[in-house]
Amino acid sequence: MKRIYLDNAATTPVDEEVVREMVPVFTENYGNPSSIYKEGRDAKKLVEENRAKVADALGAQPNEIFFTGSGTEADNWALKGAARRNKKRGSHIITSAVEHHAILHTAQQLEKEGFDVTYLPVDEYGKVSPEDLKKALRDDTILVSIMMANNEVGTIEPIKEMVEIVKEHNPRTLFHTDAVQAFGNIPVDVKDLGVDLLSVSGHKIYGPKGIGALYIKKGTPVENILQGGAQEKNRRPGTENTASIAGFGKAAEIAKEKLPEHTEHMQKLRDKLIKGVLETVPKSELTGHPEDRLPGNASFIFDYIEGEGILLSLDLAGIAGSSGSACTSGSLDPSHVLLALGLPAGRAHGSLRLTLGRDTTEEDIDYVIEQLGPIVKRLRAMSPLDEAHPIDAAVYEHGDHHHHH
Amino acid sequence: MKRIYLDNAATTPVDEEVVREMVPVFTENYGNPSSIYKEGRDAKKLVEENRAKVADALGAQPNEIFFTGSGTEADNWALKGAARRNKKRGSHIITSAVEHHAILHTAQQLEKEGFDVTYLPVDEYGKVSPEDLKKALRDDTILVSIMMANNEVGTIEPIKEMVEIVKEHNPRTLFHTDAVQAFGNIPVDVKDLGVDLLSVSGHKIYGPKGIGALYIKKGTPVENILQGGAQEKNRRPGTENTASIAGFGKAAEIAKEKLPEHTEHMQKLRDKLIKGVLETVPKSELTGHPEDRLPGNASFIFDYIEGEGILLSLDLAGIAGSSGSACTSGSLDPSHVLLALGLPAGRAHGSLRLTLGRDTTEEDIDYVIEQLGPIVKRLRAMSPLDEAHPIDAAVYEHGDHHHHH
Amino acid sequence: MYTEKVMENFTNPKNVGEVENANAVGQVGSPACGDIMKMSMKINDDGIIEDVKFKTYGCGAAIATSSVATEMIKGKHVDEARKLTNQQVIDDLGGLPPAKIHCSVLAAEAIQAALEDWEKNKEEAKTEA
Amino acid sequence: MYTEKVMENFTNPKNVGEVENANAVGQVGSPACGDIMKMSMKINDDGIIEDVKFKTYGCGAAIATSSVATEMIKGKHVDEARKLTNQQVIDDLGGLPPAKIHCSVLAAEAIQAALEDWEKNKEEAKTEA
Ligand SMILES: Cc1ncc(COP(=O)(O)O)c(C=O)c1O
Ligand SMILES: Cc1ncc(COP(=O)(O)O)c(C=O)c1O
Repeated sequence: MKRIYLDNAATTPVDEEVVREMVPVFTENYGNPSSIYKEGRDAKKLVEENRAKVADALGAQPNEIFFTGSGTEADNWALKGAARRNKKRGSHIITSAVEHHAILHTAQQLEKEGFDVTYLPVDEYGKVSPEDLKKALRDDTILVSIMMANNEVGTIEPIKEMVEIVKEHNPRTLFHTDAVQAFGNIPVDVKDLGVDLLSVSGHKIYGPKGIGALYIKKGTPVENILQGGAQEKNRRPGTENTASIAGFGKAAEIAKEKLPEHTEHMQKLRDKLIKGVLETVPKSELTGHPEDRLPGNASFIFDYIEGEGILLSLDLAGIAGSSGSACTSGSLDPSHVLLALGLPAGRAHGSLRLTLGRDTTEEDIDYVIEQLGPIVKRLRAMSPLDEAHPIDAAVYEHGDHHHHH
Repeated sequence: MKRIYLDNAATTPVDEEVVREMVPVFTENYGNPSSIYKEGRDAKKLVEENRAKVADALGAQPNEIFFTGSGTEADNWALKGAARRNKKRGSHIITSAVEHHAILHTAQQLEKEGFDVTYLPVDEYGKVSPEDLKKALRDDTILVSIMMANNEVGTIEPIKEMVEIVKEHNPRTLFHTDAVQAFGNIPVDVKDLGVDLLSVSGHKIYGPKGIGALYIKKGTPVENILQGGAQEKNRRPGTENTASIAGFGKAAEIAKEKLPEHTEHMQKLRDKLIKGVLETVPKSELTGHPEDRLPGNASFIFDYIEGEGILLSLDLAGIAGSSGSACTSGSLDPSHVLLALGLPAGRAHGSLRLTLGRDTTEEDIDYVIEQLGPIVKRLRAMSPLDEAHPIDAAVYEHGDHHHHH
Repeated sequence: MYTEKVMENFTNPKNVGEVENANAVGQVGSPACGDIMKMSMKINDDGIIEDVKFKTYGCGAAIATSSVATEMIKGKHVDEARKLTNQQVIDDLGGLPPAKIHCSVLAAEAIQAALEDWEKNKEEAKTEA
Repeated sequence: MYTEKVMENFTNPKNVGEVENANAVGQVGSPACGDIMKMSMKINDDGIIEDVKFKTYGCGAAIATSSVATEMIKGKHVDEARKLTNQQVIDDLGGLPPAKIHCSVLAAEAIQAALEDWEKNKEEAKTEA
């Protein structure tokens, strides 16, 4: 059966061109970039050329880009590195309620270390309010971390405006943004945004998994989180992952080059998908911001049914989608993002996220729209909930055996 | 010009078979293992199959193997995770003076956090004495970390004996060993060794860079060092690096299968190389243990000359070797390992490490022996040092402008 | 993730719906937790479960466990149905992922809730009589 | 890492050795730091450096800087040699990696040490005379 992959926010297939850059690195340009002989110098050159490509795609200087082992590591580094390094100046950190777990759980770890974290709420569309941020700023605020675009509902946050507010309050308060979902889908320019720190990840832009990067604006005080060799100018130890760096560089180059075309293509199909779903599926609702959203993100709530059933049914029909974020779909807890949007837990369970990619076609979208209606209908027919028995009236009984921890 | 790569301790070329396992993962089996649809399940299966291969090569259970982004991360995790998690029980850590920087610098970080670290000395061959370890153990010793084999001089440490000493003293004191250099070169069996924690890295065993693993014996109390998603059973967040995991698994499988053949091949050539060099180069000396050394490691000290000049000259002759460890060769400081062996800084600068690999041939060794004599001779002719003007008599003048930091 | 039997019971679940003139109805779970199961039964005077149907809001495993659990008690005596454990449901499905074990618990509980309802209805009928 | 000019001067260094009957000898650096440079010169009565040779223990850059530094002062007047800066040596080599800048400093210092030795020798000769 033909498969239709609509979970590009979870991960993307690696571009053939990217693979072509990587393969010779494994067997030919295999040297350790720290070595001074030919194989080492060639590897070093490869790393620096690709650092320049990533920098270029982000509007940064090459010496402001540090490779990491994942987007998660970049997020951990930004938060822990900035917080721990600046704790003499204060212990207050601001982030939002809709961040990825790589930020939220790191912030919680920092709370255990004695930092004081404010989690800004969002509106029903998932937007952080710059006004709220302004009010939350304190004299001892050392770091603000707000994601550029949300991974579940695709909402784009007003980073530039928020950076201005923060810098006006105190130019030394650092601003980090998790741009893992934004990069490759909307323009990301560190200078234009004015951020001090910015995280990206390879596998969301048709590059390899297990490689990320942290942009650290020149002069930004950030502590290391890993100790070891002198790689990455003494800031991130471990033998450089040359093949993945080559792949990430190429992917970033393509992402930059193809951005306008890519955005337009996805946006058109996304709008068609959203329209089609809302029209054909009764009691369905779009989640996230109607306009300020990632060009590939179409996310919904379907009343009376639960997300996993939808996913399994779609999968049987050859369609890959997700419910909540990929990372949390294994757990029973409803998505923290949907809860932050104000959805009750019961409704939040009925979520579906379809994220389009470069290769998504119009036929794919037609097929998905055609399939989704009957799937929802079948599941609703099995559900004890309906208009007459809405979720809030459902009996809460014998339910205490499976509490959340 | 034909190149002879003799720096397999720095990194190895990726095995063609390993590359063949990885390539389809990039474009076909590209799913996120946390996703429940077909692409995700296929990716999950791949990860678990390869976890089993790594486990099998180490004599571990699959659920005791956790993938990391490098050997360095595994070392950081083992030390920080064990120390921070067990600090209620004590704050004393024991390691050795010849560990890799991924251990030593992490231990220094832990000292900053309030832990008390003992750095055991080594003998002239680089061996840690089990007697010294016994004497260093205290009631509040929570962790011992001694490497299985040294990356610079190849000395193999008596881990099994040391584990017994530690466990006899206190079964709850954790034992970690950095087996990054040992794995693939000598038998590594976690059950036989009796260790609680063990680090390995992909790119030292003809696998990809940017992937490592930490063996955590079932039930061992270790804190996470990265926060984020629920991957790796909630212990190491970040989208799983499926392609590299597939490569690492294959490399581990081959490493296990070929170990006896590989060891015999390298050992024969290594012995020939050592004999040839010591015979043809006057004032040369073997570093590391004469017998208990890695089968591929041939490391030397040449009096009156400095290592980089040797490396550059070898490179011009088509030979890749290293001086001190690859990580520190960019710095001016003499190798901490050679200093720990008791060599004066001046002599330690004249070091050369040649590490053989699977593909090293007898002709390669003949050629290296042939080239090395004239290279050393030429450099010595340029040196102000000689038997009549040995290093210790050299004038220390105007030298204060380049202190070490 | 799921066994073939789970997927089969998710795709073609048995006994979906509501029994008409049911004399035993039980509902357990909460939408906040992600699962609600409602079982309705027609139990005859000999205590035989003549018909049983379910409606489930929940994941694939919730639907599959509902399906097999109803199959396992259909036509059985209530005394036997009372003994149904969640482990039997799991075994019948050829296993469940650890995170989904609670679905089998819920299915067993929904049955017990329906049987309690039947007992209660009987008591009431007696009192009224 | 190194420019072609550095490699050329490492592979075929000029002025290696010791000047016979040198009247100016300077040695700087320490083996612990990884570099020792020894310069010997023959300076004539007009203050012209007629010959200069070096012996260097150190990395490729140390050897290359020794080579070009000696070339740069050979045949020059001591007053000009005194003005030689490490930057001129770097420029002549087309640049050096940051970690190797100290080699150029060392080369400039070795020359100054030799010139000081020459001054001292002159003083001593005067006193003796
Ligand atoms: C003994 C030892 N430990 C740790 C490491 C670090 O491994 P990686 O480069 O994968 O971070 C190395 C190699 O660099 C090593 O030789
Ligand atoms: C917004 C966001 N931040 C961080 C991450 C983590 O990236 P990685 O999987 O490379 O660790 C992801 C994706 O998983 C993400 O969507």
